[in-house]
Amino acid sequence: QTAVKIGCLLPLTGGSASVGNQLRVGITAAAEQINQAGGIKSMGGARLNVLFADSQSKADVGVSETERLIKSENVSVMCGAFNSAVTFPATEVAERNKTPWIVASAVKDEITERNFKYTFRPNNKASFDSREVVDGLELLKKESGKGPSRIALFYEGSDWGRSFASNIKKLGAQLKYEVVFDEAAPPNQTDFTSQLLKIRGARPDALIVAFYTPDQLLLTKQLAEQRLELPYGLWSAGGGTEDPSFYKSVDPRMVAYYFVQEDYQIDILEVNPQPAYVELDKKTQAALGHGLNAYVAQGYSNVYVIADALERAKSADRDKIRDALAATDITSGPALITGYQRIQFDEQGQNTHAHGVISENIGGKRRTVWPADSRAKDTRPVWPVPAWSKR
Amino acid sequence: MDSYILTYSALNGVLIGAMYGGIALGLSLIFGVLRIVNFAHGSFLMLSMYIAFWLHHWLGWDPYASALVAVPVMFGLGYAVQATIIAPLIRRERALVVEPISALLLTAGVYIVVDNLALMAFGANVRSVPSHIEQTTLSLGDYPLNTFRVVGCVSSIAIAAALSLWLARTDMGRAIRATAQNRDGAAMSGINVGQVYNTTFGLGCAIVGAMGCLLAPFIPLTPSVGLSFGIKSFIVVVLGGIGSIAGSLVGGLVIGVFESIAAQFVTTPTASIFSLALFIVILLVRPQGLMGKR
Amino acid sequence: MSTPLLEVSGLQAGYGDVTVLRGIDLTVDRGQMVALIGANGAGKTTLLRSLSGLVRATGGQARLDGVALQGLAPHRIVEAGFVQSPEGKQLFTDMSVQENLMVGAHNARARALRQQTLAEVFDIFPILAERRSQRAGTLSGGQQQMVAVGRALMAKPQLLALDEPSLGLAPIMADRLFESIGRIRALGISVLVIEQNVFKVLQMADRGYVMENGVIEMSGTGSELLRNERLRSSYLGL
Amino acid sequence: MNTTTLQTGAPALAAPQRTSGTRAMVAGAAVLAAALLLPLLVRNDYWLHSVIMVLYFAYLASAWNLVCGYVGQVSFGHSVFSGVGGYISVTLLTHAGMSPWLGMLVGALAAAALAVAIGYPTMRLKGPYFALTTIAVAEIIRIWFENTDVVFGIAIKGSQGLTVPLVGTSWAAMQFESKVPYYYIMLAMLLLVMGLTAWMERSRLGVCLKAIRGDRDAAESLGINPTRYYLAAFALSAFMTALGGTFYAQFIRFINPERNMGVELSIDMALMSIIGGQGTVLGPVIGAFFLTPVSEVLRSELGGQLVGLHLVIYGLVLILAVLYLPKGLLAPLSRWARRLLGGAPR
Amino acid sequence: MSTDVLLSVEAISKRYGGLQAVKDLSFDLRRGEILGLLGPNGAGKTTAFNMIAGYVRTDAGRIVFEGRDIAGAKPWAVCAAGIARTFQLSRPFGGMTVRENLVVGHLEKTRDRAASLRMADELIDFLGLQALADTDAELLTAFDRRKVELGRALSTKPTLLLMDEVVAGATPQEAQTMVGLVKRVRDRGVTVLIIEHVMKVIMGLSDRVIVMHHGQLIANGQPQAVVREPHVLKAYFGDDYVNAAA
Ligand SMILES: Nc1ncnc2c1ncn2[C@@H]1O[C@H](COP(=O)(O)OP(=O)(O)OP(=O)(O)O)[C@@H](O)[C@H]1O
Ligand SMILES: Nc1ncnc2c1ncn2[C@@H]1O[C@H](COP(=O)(O)OP(=O)(O)OP(=O)(O)O)[C@@H](O)[C@H]1O
Ligand SMILES: [Mg+2]
Ligand SMILES: [Mg+2]
Repeated sequence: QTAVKIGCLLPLTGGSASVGNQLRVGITAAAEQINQAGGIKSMGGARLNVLFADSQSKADVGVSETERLIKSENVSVMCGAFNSAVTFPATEVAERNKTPWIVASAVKDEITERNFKYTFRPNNKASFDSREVVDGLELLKKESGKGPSRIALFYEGSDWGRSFASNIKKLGAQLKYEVVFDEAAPPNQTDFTSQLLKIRGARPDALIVAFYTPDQLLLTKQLAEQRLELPYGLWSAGGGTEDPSFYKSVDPRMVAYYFVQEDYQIDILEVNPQPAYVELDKKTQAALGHGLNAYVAQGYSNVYVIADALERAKSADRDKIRDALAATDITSGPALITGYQRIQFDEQGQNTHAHGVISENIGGKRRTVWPADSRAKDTRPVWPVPAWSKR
Repeated sequence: MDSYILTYSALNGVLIGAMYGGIALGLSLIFGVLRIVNFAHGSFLMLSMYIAFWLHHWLGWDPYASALVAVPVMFGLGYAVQATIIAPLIRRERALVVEPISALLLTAGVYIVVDNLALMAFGANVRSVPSHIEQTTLSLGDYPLNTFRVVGCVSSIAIAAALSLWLARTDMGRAIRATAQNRDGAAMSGINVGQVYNTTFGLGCAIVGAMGCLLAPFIPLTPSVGLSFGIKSFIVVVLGGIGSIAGSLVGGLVIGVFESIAAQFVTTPTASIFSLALFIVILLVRPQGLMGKR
Repeated sequence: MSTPLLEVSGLQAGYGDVTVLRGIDLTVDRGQMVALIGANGAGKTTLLRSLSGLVRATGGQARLDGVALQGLAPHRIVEAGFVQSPEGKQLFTDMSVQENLMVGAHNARARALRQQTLAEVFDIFPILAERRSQRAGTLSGGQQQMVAVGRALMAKPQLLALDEPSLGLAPIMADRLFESIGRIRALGISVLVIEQNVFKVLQMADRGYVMENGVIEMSGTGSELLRNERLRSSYLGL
Repeated sequence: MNTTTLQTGAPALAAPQRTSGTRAMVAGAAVLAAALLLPLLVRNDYWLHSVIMVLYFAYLASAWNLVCGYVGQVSFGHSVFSGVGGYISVTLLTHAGMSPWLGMLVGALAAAALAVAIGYPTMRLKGPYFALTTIAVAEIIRIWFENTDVVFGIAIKGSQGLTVPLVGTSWAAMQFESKVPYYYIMLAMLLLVMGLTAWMERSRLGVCLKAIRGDRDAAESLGINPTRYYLAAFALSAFMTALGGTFYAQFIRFINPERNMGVELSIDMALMSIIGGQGTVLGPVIGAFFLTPVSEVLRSELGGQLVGLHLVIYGLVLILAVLYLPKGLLAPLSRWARRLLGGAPR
Repeated sequence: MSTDVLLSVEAISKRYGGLQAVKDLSFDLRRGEILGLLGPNGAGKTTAFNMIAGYVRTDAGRIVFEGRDIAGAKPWAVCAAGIARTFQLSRPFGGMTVRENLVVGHLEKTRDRAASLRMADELIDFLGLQALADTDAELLTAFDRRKVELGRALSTKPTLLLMDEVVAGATPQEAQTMVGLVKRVRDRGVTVLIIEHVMKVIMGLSDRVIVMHHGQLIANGQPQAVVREPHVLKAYFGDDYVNAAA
């Protein structure tokens, strides 16, 4: 029986190891499900054979591993690599070698702005993330007639946090938000007291953050301890706040009313409890000690996007797969676990229907509040959020 | 800038600085005696935090109680690492002076092994170790301070004081200092140099083990947490003066307070640039560090 | 009491591939002062270091009071009673004079008696009592030499070995030092001393050994050696 | 037999006898010829790419070795020079259309100037004091780069990093479809830095550096101003390191402060140089030829499976190498080579 | 002997914390002479010596060498002016052969490798180190190291040579060899300032001696005369000698 080789480049060790492993669990689970269900039917039940490679979050290592997977392992299609700094040069190698690449979770805008033919990104661009956060604010403002005017921006100092923040600033300026605090922090801080003092002094109505888990954890604890009042809440662009281990590590009261934007509908299991998803949730529990989350879902979805293309390409040939990917139009099935309504790539390989979902943590549950039509019927956003003393 | 904020950030600087200093103690001790820059220092911190985590997870122990386990375990581990991995290197050296470079590489190897073993064993997830203590803030006048940080700060100072007293007053302490200053002289005075080395390394690790339990309630735990403290504690040790116990604490406080106050005036990255620059400037003026001897 | 205190026979030792000691035979009897002389690089220091366990012997035997020394760790050898004041003094320069002396009494036997021994040392070197809290590194050369000898005495040795104790000392200091060696011997401690001040040391010593290129070339009583022509020409420059 | 080579063991293959000396030269020529022909034999791009990365690390380790191996100071900040070199040549290419060949030199000169600026005040510091100060300086520069988007109107894009614009295959732009030209460029650069090391070993600079390393006070008494020699070596090393940075930028087409100025890269340079045998011509090269493939093989064989295992093994290899090869890999290798080439044992 | 003054030390002082190591020390050194510097341990001899050589900063005073004040000059500048020195603890450059040790100083000045090698070989002959020319200097015996150190100093072609305790720990025979070497060095036109505790050496070598005590100069003159001065006897040789002399 034939097999189709899929190369997956992920940060399996180093600082981003935890996300890399979440993606890996989703990818492995999807491949297993597909193989158990009879593989790629149009190819006579060809099995998916996923080869993982560790980028260590380093560009040169990622490039080397990409060369290896493409040249030595002869994979038909690539996916990965979470870090934009790795994905960016690695997709270029794939482009040069005419190997299709499904971008997994990397958000740098330019990845799909280079007129590449072989790069496809199902998930959001960074600028979409920022726009959605602002849209979310605007939606709640419109619904209630109340909203923040002074906002504070606090984010991690690498690529992701900084580009997210600069987009927010651009959009915020158009909508006449006043940015009263704007600061990056290098990763792995040990104390946020000084910064929180400054934020308190700036008296923002809402705080928009982008941090990876350790820093998000520290910030959350100190924010609660210092009882910093944010009438229109804390808005986070995923990162730490989409990591299940984050929620296991904090007192639920500390994250009450958090608004979290992520590339995944957090209450999908309630909205759409498909057996495949439930199984995935179980597998994730077993492998990682926590349930399904955005990255597991994205990895899972990516493999289904590849499988869909393979079914149509009827071949492991890279160019045929590319053409099939370019013609992708998914409107149902497990690939939409992320909460998208549709996956379809534009000229540049960007999924034009990608969007995130914003949830608010209400009564200990994260409930979708944006987009409005994804809200569960019983979800009422709490807006403005209650003061610490009233919680 | 109003004086409330300045005082408050200075206070916080003291809390953080004492914590840095406490972590650096063991590193400084080991360097002072063995002339070895222990790259794996942060890894030992991480291990003791995991001890606290698992004891909490399985037995519901408070992280402070887990020091009872972590300190002896880390002492044993340090003792074993020195006795099995580093001692052969020291024994080999002709002039009985370890080339700092080879020792540094060895401990770098230990760091890579330990951190990745932790990754394999515990996974990359972030964890935290809640304490049973409910009262998470203490008020010092108008200033609310985090209880765990205050405990950490006071304990760091207490550990440093106890360590200096022990080094100054006891026979073993004197033997350690003597060995630090002149290895051959110590051997010829009847000191079991090998044992002093093992004990010192063990002690350095035991101290960082205690610090791990003190940090556990407020620092998020990942297999790579040691790294965030690693370079910082090197800088603190060098700033304070290598081998000086008081120096570690002073170095930590200087960095902590400076960074904390600077962060009120400039952004966080700029504050860290400033604190590194302060480090360089101090070294240029006092190449032996603040409390170091020539 | 017929066995000698220290009995070295056929001792070989060296550094790496280089053999320095090629079979040394030497004895020190109880209560004796023995001088060891020889040109630079003959291996005198190497002999002491190897007796102290700092350089591994590759052959031969060394027994102190019947106890085989080779293979013992340096601190065990100190416990056995062989203690040296080494070449280059090897003081703990940042520690006070008194602390340096206290470290000398680290072994269990000496520890019990250390207050008493300290008084004895201060009696021999009164200047050290005066300077007890001064940092050893700031003492003058002669005073440092006294600390080194005093530290060795603190270990309660049966055999005290001194490696070039008068090196770098002004005549006035050297004289005082030799005087104290006499007093140490009067305490019943045997002394093995390496010196370049050959005339002086042979006058005091019961026996002398002359070492050349890692072997003992000559031995005899102090006065015999002083009369020896070859020795006179090559070591006394007469 | 020249005394210089004898005592440094420098050209490791140079054996004490004339016959084996010629044999060593033959062996060297054979290695060189094989290196020149390699691209003809290796048709797989991945393999060639890996070889280029090995050469690149060998190059960086050799450049690091120029100062650290000879002055005896350990720099953990060298990555900054490669980063600065890379950034300058890339911005010059992007904004002024300057050929990387020229930009490379500009970047290298800037790195050398930076080295002088850093080295002048810090060279008095010794041992760990120096090593940690270099980390501090490097971190300052890295953090600054990460948090600065625009300098003098030129976008350096902070932590996002810079991408190298594709201007089409040409020698002038140092951009090629094929890996082969990159291979030859890197090979030439490596030979250059090795030649420079060999030259330095015999030159006044090298002799004086060794003297300073042996005993600084004594060297000063002979009229040697350590600062001057030290800075010369530091600047030379920074210059060479920066050339490597430009090559990396052109080859990977992406640089960012985290990778190209981070401590990790500096430590890699040091590791390879020391494991191979610092203070020698061949040592750093051997170190890179050992460590890079070890980590690559471990990563590709184990990296995708048991997470972290490959690094555990890598760490163990490192520990064993230090414990059992105190003078680096070069010492046992050259002993072995000498026996193989029929030289008499020394 | 010419009476032309080569080096003139004018009231130099140095204080370490509470200790006045050298106090208002003045003396002259004439071209072509060998001047012995005596004094009890801790008198400040090495300190004074290091001030001339540029290793210790002077607190006050002038050091005039060939008409130029070199107080405060760095060691390498002092060397360039024509002053070479040896160290109390000799440490030749390890990892370098004897010949290479002797090349360094010359190479620094001339940049002519061939000339430096010729010079080194000449020095090897002068010191009688032919058999050891290609040995790693670290492996030499203490006395040979002293010779190498002397050669190394000479390789800079100095006008003035400063030597600190060159025969410490040497046998009388070796000391004699060193005395011979130093005399021949002087015969080559090099002026010598030597610190030494071994009286035989000082007496046999010096044209003139000066004596320091507590950082100050207490005697200056012909060797035979100076060592008979009572205060020198008392400070340096001790009561035994005083009594014996009496
Ligand atoms: N650490 C060492 N490594 C290698 N060789 C050494 C070492 N120490 C001493 N040697 C060599 O061993 C030989 C004997 O040296 P040793 O110090 O024992 O002589 P010594 O008789 O004490 O001389 P001195 O009168 O100078 O003190 C010399 O040739 C010396 O170069
Ligand atoms: N760096 C220093 N710090 C403090 N005191 C010092 C320092 N260097 C020297 N001294 C002190 O200055 C005094 C003079 O020392 P110096 O070395 O010049 O003596 P010396 O005459 O050369 O003695 P010796 O004959 O023993 O070598 C001594 O008391 C010494 O302890
Ligand atoms: Mg000796
Ligand atoms: Mg002196």
